[in-house]
Amino acid sequence: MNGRIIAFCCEHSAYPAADLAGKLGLHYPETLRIIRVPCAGRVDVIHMLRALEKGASAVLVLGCEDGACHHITGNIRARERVKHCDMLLREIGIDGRPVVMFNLSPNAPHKFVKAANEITKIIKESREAR
Amino acid sequence: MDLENKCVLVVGSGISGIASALELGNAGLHVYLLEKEAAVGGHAASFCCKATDVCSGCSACVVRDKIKEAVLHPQVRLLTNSTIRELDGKLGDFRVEITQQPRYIDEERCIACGLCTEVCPTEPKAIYPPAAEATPFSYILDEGLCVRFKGEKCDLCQESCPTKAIQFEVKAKEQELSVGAIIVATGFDVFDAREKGSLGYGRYPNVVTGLDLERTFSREGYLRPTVSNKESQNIAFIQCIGSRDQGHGYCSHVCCKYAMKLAGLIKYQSPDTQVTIFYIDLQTAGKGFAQFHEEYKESIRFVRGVPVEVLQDASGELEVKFEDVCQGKVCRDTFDLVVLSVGISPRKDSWDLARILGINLADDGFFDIAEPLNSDETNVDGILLAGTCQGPRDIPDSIAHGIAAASKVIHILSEFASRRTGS
Amino acid sequence: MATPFREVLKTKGFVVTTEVGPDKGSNVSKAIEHIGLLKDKVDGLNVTDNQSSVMRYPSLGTCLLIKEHGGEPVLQVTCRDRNRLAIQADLLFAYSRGISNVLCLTGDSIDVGDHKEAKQVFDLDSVQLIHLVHTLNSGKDMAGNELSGGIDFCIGTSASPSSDPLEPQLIKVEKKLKAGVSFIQTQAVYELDELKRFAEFVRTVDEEVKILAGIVPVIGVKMAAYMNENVPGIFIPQRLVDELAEAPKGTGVSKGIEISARMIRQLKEERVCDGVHIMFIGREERVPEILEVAGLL
Amino acid sequence: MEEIKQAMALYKKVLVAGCGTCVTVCWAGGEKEVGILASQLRLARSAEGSEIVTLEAIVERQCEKEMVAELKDKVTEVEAVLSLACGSGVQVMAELFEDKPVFPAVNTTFIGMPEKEGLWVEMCGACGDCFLDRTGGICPIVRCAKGLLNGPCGGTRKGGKCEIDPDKDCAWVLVYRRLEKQGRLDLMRQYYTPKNFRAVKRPGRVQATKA
Amino acid sequence: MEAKIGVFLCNCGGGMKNIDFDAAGAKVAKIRGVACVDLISDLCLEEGREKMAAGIRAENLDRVVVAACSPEFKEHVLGQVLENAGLDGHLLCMANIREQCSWAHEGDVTEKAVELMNMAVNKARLLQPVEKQDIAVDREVLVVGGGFSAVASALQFSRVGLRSTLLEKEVVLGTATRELEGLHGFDICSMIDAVEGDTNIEILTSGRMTTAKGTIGDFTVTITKEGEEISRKYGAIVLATGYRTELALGSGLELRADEEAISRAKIVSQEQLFGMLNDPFIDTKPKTIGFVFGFSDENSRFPTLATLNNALAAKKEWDSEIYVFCKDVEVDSEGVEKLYREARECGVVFLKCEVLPRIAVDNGRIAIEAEDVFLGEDTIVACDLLVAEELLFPTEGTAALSSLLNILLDSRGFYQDENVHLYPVASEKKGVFLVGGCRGDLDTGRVLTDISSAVMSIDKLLLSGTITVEIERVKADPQKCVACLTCIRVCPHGAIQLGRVDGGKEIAVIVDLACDACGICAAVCPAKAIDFQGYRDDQLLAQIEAIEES
Repeated sequence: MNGRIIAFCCEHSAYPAADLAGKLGLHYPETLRIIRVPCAGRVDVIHMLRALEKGASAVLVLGCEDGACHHITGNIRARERVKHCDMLLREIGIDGRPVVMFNLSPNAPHKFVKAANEITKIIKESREAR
Repeated sequence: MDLENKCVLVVGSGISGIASALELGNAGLHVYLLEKEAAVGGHAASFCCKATDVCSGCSACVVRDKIKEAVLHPQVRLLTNSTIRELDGKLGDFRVEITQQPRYIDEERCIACGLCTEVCPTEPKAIYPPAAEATPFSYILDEGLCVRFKGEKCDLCQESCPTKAIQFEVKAKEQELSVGAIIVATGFDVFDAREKGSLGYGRYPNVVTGLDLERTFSREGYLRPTVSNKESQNIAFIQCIGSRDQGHGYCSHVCCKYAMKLAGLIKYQSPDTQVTIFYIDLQTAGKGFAQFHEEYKESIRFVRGVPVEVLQDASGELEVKFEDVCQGKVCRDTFDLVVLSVGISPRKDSWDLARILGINLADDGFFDIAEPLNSDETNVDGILLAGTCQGPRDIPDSIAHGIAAASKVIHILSEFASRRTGS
Repeated sequence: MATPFREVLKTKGFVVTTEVGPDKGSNVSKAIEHIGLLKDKVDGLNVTDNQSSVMRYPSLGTCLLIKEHGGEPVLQVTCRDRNRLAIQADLLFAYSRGISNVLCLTGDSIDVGDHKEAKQVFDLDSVQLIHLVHTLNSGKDMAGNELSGGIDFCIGTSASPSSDPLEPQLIKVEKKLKAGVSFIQTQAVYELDELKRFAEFVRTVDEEVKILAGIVPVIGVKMAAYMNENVPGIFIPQRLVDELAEAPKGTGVSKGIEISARMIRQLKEERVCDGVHIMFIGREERVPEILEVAGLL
Repeated sequence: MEEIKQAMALYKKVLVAGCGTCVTVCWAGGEKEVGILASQLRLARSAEGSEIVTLEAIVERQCEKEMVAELKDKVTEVEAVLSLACGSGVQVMAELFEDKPVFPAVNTTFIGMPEKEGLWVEMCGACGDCFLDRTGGICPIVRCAKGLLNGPCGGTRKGGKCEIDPDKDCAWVLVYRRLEKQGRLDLMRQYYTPKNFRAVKRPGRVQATKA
Repeated sequence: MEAKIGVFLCNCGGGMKNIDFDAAGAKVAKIRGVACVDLISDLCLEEGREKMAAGIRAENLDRVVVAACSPEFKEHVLGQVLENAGLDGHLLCMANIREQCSWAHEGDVTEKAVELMNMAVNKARLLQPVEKQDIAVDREVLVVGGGFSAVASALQFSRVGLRSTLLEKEVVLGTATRELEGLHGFDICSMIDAVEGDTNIEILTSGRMTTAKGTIGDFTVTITKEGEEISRKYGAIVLATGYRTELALGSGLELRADEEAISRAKIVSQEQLFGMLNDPFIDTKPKTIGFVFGFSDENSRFPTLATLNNALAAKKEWDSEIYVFCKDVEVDSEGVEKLYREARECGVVFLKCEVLPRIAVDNGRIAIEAEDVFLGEDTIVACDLLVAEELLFPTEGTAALSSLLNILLDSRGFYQDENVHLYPVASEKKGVFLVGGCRGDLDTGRVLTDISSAVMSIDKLLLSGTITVEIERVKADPQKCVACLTCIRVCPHGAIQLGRVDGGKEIAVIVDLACDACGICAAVCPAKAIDFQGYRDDQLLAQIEAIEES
């Protein structure tokens, strides 16, 4: 594991939010690696699994607020897939490498930072637990 | 008919101005987007996202999208720091004189590297970055602070600038545009709550306006503790500040919605905070909003009554004196934060623009329309209105109004063109 | 020696049957105790067949016990656990040991029981089962082979008068009646009118058949709620629930008994049906109380 | 998954083979699922500190010998095959590559039809003694929890739902409603003798008589 | 052949102090496929871009990576640079080392920067060009509805030179003009005359849409008119079916049978009252009139408008005593506050109540009993005429039409999903627009802006007759597609159809015009048959690979 956190960011919301966070100089863990996607709905289970295979310690899927998805259902589908992926991981007894979905809007940099910090916290806690 | 080479001037780059500009640009016209300030977007650009765990439909994010689209649009030419000095001509060929105030930093060249701020000798810095959401994201030089404007010799920033974006020499730039039509979208002034002295805005630090709250949320992402530096436990919103009173014979359309949404956001972030909303008539109509209201009916306290006075006690607690119409008597209640839901007022400078363009002002101070039900045509052919400069509107309505104005422009220009070819 | 159930049905004005729940395990003392307690107070003792798909001491076995202790057993047979061979064999055995009443049921689904992964059979359904018994009575097996020694079962079946929608149920009942049964035990009923409507329907198809109304005492609001929620084909009206709610703590059971007794009395007085079948699962020992209060002793 | 993990425990290199037709359509064994399963396997292994190499392949129809044959090279490379095809696909695969252990990764449940996106319902039990003509085209053998032929059991829930699952409709209530619409309720009143459950002798085998 | 990738770094004029660009450059140069690494300190300026273009030509690169600020604003400009240098703009991949690296973290972040660039290079390697093309579109517009918004839309379309068809289910136009609620004197008749005289407008009355296929620019609609089937092609569809109201008599009204008769005569709708007001031969003018609105339905802009206008008119025409019972007055529409004041000034009494008034018949008159929050006591008003509360509903057929076009309804069954990105008049399906009362509770002013907005949106889409789109950016591979229909069912924009490529087997065909490039289909496809240039699976996975390599 290389401690990376892969964050799939919807280009309508999370990605600009991340930019805004940068502009405001809000800091978040350096381990975050952002992959820009046209909609959270583009992210498939296989992408999340591969990220973990490649050593990521967590995967974030960040989409638009519930009810404000540019593609109406993209963020809802993303959430379902994240749930499914989580189930697959539990099946094979992998825990402490969370796959989590957050919703935020492009003008919510703080929510972005919150998401980044929260997932780092989860990782840390589960590591200590073990 | 062919409008390809037609130019249109849009005055004001608030959300409705931008909406107009985009539509016209997409229809192939050339658009000058005139902005008084250094950054485009107007009031709406600084609003915060009010989503709880679902979107509350405040549309603040839509503004961002539109701004981006507009500044990237090949057909749309931005003119910031600019105002109209003079106008003549008529529908089809207006000639507009524009004054562009020097900003000393060329926004085309400024790459926001921040080197200038580092070297600036003055304290506070005379050259600094704009608001995070500002577009163009170009640094600002404050004549008031800069020693150079005090006669001293200093060109540290100019030296440090890698792109030679800083030019002190520049003077106010005059230029003449010739356009076929003009859309006025100058927007509104936020009502100055100081005018209601008895409510203590400006005197008591814990009395804020809805706009202040918006900004707090977009800057900090959460509710700032009150000055007495504790979490606000008990918050009051007071509606219709600068709406539906002697001076303002209209409803501002937005206050009930933003107040309730902000209240909802507060409740969502810290559920045990008490929120009270004082109102005259709750404006709950509008797509998706009725359900929102339904949701918070229970958790938010709604009081039908108009507060007359706010007093601060020694501990910084705020005592609100209000007439509870339901009980038909005057009651008192204390809060640690009072939010005044300030309304939309006509711009103070509407007069000047009205004079320059020769358009009328309505008695409420907004730009007047030629005939009822035709909310975008003025008394002058070829000059149209978009957004809140004509009357209060929320973001979606402003956008719609902007698009509508653009659509009118297309009409009149094509009719004009065909008349010409006809004769 | 008890009178054969068939006779009872013919002669007695108001028939009363109840149930003996087979034990889970080989210790049958409890069942025997219940038998002793009930055999002379009622006209027939049903024994459930792995009720609600929970494996128990066999219906057949318990019926033998009843017979030995001088009661009149009613053998419940479901289609869930046996295919047509097994069922026929069992019936032959039962009859050879003097068990001459059989109640033909579909049987609950495996999914509700304690062996959820078992293969459910349903080689036959209840209507076909009734036909099967008639075939045996006629001295042949299903494949048409002659059977040595005569067989003559008294056949009954069940029905749910408060199903929703009711029509499909009635059609099924009609089929059962046409197939030929001497008595019908209904699912628990709480609404008199429901039962009346049901009875009328049955009469239009067959005047002879005896209708025994199912009585299940409700002994608490919780139980009521549970049954309304989970037991299909049962509906307990709100007024009864309220009545139970008002009952002081700890008197739930006697309240339930009182309500049931009241129901039974009405049924008898208004001649709605020809008898009752009391199911007091787990509280068999208190069945006599009901009979007493209902004035049937 | 636990089963699969166990089954694969002995091997270092396996082929995960999907099928490009039915199981793809019902989201069980298409390229997407193959990828996910393979990835899941690799993850599971690395979690245990060991490793596994996975090849991935899709066969147009894994029930066709000729098509499966195309996998020869890949199969010879690996120690075992994990097939996401339906039961028949798995068996063809196993028959074709007798020397290699083939494991089923999908439990073929039923022959169904898509009700809406992502939801399939069982429609046919392939019993070989079709009953649909008598029930207005609703198969009680699979769509009734008990496969009853003469009407609903006593367990029907409020609103005509099934005893075992309030989300499922009682097949017989459906039959009733349809026949009622068609005015053919007499069909439902008829008595149907016990079903011939041996109409198709298992294992099934059907020889086309047409040229 | 292996791609030739050029990496252009921008240090933002030296602004990004926490990245060691030389070290970074050196590291990146080692990555497979990187042909050259250039440090340009002013990429966002013309000069810088020229240098970049020159670099591309010099090394004749075929893929480009730019490590600089966020692509949000610069990507398209730099794409242009590629175009100028003779490369397709899609062959560019940016690494956001400013907003999401340098500015986001304190201390040295060179390593992260390198990793971000590595991710970009990995992706760039797999990029492919996407061509643009002009696609011809049908310029006819179908307007469904025959009420105010429909008629007005048709007229405006005609004015901008677009032909349109008015499809009305009733026998004549203008039978339902509820959106004019209370707008006395607005002349629908003359509008209808105008429509009938307009050669650009075809009128199909007593017709219904029975099927609708196709996508924006190319809809095929069959209309059933008096038994016969008409099939037409349209470029866009506008739904302007308005709304309908029902008297909420149930609320607060318990009448005995004998009272029914009386009440029937004395309890009217806004529309009926409007009729009475315009009836010169009305026998008895009601002395007192009671209005009730805004209790059972929070969306009451139309009712508010109607009430105010009717109340004023009644005051002027009949000089009746008028009592209005309501909870809140919806004044958030243009000019309504003024109306409200005017009404009060000329003596209309407004009683605000929290709960619905009780209504009974009391010797021939209607008695309205309510607790007025101001007086705080029960008030009983006996009146000769009660204008009862009305509830807004979508016109019947709304649900049917929405499933026909498969577009979403909102939680109250009106057109248009509650999604801010669709406002004002868009639906989630390109080329289908929703105008006026059919999309919820508006007021006449808003209806008018709706109409203009829709006209504008369609105008810019269809006027030129062609639309330029990227071709096959999202495409299903005919070899892999098994026509499982999954994508067709999930596409939020209805952009995927079942079709045949040159007469081959049936497969999913993604219509470039209608596609909004979200990639949901690519994610759900069980056969992994759908490729989304720029966000293909291998492209996304390649980015992930990078974290392993470092």
